Amino acid sequence: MESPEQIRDRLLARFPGAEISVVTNPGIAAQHSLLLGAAHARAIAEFLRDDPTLKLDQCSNVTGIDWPEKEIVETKNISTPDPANPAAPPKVVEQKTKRLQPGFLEVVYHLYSITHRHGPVIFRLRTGNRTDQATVPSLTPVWRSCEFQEREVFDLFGVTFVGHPDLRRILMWDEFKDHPMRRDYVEPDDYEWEPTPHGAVLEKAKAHYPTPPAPAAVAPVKGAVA
Amino acid sequence: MSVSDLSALNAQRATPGARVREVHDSFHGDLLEVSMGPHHPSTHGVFRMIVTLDGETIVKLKPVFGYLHRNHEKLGETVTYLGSMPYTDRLDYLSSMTNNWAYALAVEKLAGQAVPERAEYVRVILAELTRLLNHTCLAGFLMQDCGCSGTPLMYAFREREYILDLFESLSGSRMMCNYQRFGGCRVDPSADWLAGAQKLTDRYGTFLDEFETLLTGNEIIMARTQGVGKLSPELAISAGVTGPMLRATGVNYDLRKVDAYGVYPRFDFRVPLGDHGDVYDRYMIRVLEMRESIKILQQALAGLPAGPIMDPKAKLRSFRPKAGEAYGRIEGPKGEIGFYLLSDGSPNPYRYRIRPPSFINLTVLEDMCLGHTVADAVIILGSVDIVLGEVDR
Amino acid sequence: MFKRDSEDCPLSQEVTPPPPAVTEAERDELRRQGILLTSLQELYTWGNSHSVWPLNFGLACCAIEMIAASMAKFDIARFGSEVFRPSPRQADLLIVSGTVTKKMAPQVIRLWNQMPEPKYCIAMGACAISGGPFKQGYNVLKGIDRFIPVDIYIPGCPPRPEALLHGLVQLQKKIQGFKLTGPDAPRHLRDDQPCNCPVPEFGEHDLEPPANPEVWTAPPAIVRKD
Amino acid sequence: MLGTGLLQGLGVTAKNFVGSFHDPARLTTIEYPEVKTKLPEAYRNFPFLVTENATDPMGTLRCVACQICEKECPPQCIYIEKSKDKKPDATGKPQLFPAVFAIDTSVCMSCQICVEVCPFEAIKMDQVYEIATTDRFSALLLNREQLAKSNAYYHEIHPTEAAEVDARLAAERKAAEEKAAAAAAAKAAAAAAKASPVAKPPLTA
Repeated sequence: MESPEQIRDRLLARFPGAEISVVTNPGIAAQHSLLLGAAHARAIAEFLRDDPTLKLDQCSNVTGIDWPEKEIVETKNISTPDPANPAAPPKVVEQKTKRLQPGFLEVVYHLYSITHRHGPVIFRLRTGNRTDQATVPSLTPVWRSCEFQEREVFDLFGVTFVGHPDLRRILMWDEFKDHPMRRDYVEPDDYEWEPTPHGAVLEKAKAHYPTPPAPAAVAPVKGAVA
Repeated sequence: MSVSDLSALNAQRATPGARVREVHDSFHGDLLEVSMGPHHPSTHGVFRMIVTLDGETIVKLKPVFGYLHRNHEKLGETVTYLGSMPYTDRLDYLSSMTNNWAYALAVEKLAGQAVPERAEYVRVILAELTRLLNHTCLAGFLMQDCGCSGTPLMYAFREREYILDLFESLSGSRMMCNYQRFGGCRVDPSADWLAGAQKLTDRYGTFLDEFETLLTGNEIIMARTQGVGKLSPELAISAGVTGPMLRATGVNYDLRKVDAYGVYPRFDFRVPLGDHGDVYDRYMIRVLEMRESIKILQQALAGLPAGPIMDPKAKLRSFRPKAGEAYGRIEGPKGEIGFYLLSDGSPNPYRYRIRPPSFINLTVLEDMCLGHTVADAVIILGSVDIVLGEVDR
Repeated sequence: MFKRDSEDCPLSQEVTPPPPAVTEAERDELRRQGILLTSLQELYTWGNSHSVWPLNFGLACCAIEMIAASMAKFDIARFGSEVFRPSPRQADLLIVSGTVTKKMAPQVIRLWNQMPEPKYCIAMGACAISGGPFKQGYNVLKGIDRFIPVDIYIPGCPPRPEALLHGLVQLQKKIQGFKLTGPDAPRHLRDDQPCNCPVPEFGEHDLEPPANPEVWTAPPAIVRKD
Repeated sequence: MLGTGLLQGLGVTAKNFVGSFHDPARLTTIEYPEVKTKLPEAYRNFPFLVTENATDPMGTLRCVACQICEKECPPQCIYIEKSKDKKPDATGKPQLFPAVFAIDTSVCMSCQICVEVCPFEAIKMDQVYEIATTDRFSALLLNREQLAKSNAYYHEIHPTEAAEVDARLAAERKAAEEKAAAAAAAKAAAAAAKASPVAKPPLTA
């Protein structure tokens, strides 16, 4: 099967001006992927499906990934030579620059070819941001298998798929407002009783019971020899 | 919904399913909308279908999911890689061993972990036992849905208990085995256990003969299932249908052959293919697959090599794969079960995604049911072989 | 006929039960002679406890073990409970076998409300008791006893079919201990306790309300000292 | 001929029906609770804490409250509070012990990960399953007194595994003793060597 670079070159020749780049996977699995711009995604998907050498007729898996915005601190060493004494070693000043990397949502598609029995070819689509531009083109018209999976990504991540025939919530109820798979999702506070609290649950327990109950009230460890 | 909506409904239907007869008289008046589920007497858990009926004929069917949405993917991000292993048992709770394997395979891909040969053989043995277990139960459940109340399911569960006894004496639990580890298996099967597995393998063909005498040639079952719920190969491929469902339409695609994972290339077995893609074919494919599984089991038990069951370099605690991503998949009894893992170098995965075969197989449920009666919808659903733990995750 | 009319019912004012007219030893002697002595109460609870018909209702993994318990190897018919009724109108026992999600909870409670008295509830498995291993999930109800009264809890994940049978035997013992009249009479023989539970509604973030305080109050939590 | 399949199928059920009266392969029912299934050795259901001595369970817990199982438990159902003081363990080394050790069995999924990660062989899997109760809160939260079971009990339920564990522990203990003895000897030798040059003059002098 062709490598992602070869596919990219072929796609660029076929769709001049399309945004296509290869995202390398640093891990041991080395499953590299293609990052597609939203404008040509649909046409490229159809090309990948119909191209006789690739014939990626099965879209196996659609995954949503949330990348919240994060603050990146870059440390740079700037050496300034001393003007008075050029022979002296230059003064090194550590300069920190803070940069806010904007967040986005990503949808990853894993494609296989049943005809040629090869794969996976992986490509990614990214939204503009996580709020008002959380849209990518829907690929349900290209592969039927995206229908429920894209609905799931819409439900849990809040990515709107433009051109999806039936974009509704699929796993949560219709009245639900949040997107629970996002990293910044806060669960409803329905804590009431947890005998073995840890971590986040412990924080909740402390909030709900600001003063620890008297030892006698701690029913579960009654009879314990402290 | 009124009859006048019907032509619009037929026109907007993207895929060529069965068209619905349009009769515009006062007798064939309005369409009836029925909500089937989430509590219903069939044996497929909390699945709901909103069915629009014209008389008894289905003109529209919308599945409703989420009644068993247990947040596996969110929990997978909060627990360690090892901690997710017992949760995979609870995905498709009829075949926990193959779920374990799929997850172990994905993590091994992510971390570059090697697996000793003996463990690969044991995994094949357990996966094929799981396939026997799953397909036997499915046949029982399908017949229960057809109306053969009790008997086939009882026979199926009698055999299930024998396989569960094997699982229990090896892994310690009947259903939730939690047996595979990254780089091997948790315990080494003893000689006694292997003898038990051999005995079961030798005997299982006899049971299948009996089961098939009971069901396969039965005229009522044939009349009830043949020509019902037909699926075309083109639609099946486009909709990502995998496993016995896909092969029943005649598409030769079995990951055991295609991906050749584990030690499957060493075994001689065939991939049964269907002709019509109807409910009967799906039932027959499963019976034939069980026969092939018995062949694989015989070869694997005969060729089981000695050696370690765990890779000595494998780590149990403080397991942190390098940053990167991996997608690993195997041929589960229900189809392609895959795990997509994204690591950022921490002890927990950044993203833990399950590719559930039966959820994606349900994409074509409406297409298969259109034009059939409401009683057929139940057996078409039964033939898809869904387990809600995996559909909703 | 067993309904207690009002609080001034004379039987309810009894403080100590009168000594039995026939002692156990005498009864055994009579039974050996072929004479069976019984009271209306014993007959009623005996009949009641040996014909507990469960609702044919499975939720998740534990449902498979529940089916296994009704099959040949474990044979729940030996306890008079093999008649799994598809309709809640004909069922006595709700076996909550598996995880109750927030999306499913209103349906479970509605089924409970549709069952006629006398009715019992078994929470089978960790998930039904407390949310179990999935209790941290955003869509998982932390125990069905938040909304409906539970008679027997069977821990395990999943419990063996024998454990379910053991739970059923415990329930039978509980039923056999029922008094027909008086303040200790079970719920279905009294007017003052409700048998219907309010059904929660789907809210924007959670069920509304998230628990039914009439059915369940939590004991104080353990809060770690550090 | 139409109906042959049906008749053959009825033959199978008839054979099973008759067989269920005499054929041992068809007599599958276990008459629980009178007859109980023989549980396989590997069967696991809920953890327990191993104590060395049945007469003094709290004094001889193997657990040293390292809290590894608490951290690794996937559903987070273990709760441990460390003791303030130390107690000697089986080898006589002073060790911390759990002042509170609770397992919420209404959450536990018997996955055995606590057993696998425990470096002290202190927590093992039990085989009880008849624990249905009417009380969710105090009955299903097991404290350390309820969890502590003797090593003899462990031998009873998992004989092979327990023998392996005992052998391993004995080997470790022996190695530790030898090491300690060697260290003590070395220390004594060093002390002697160190002592001799600056040896105080005898009192008589």
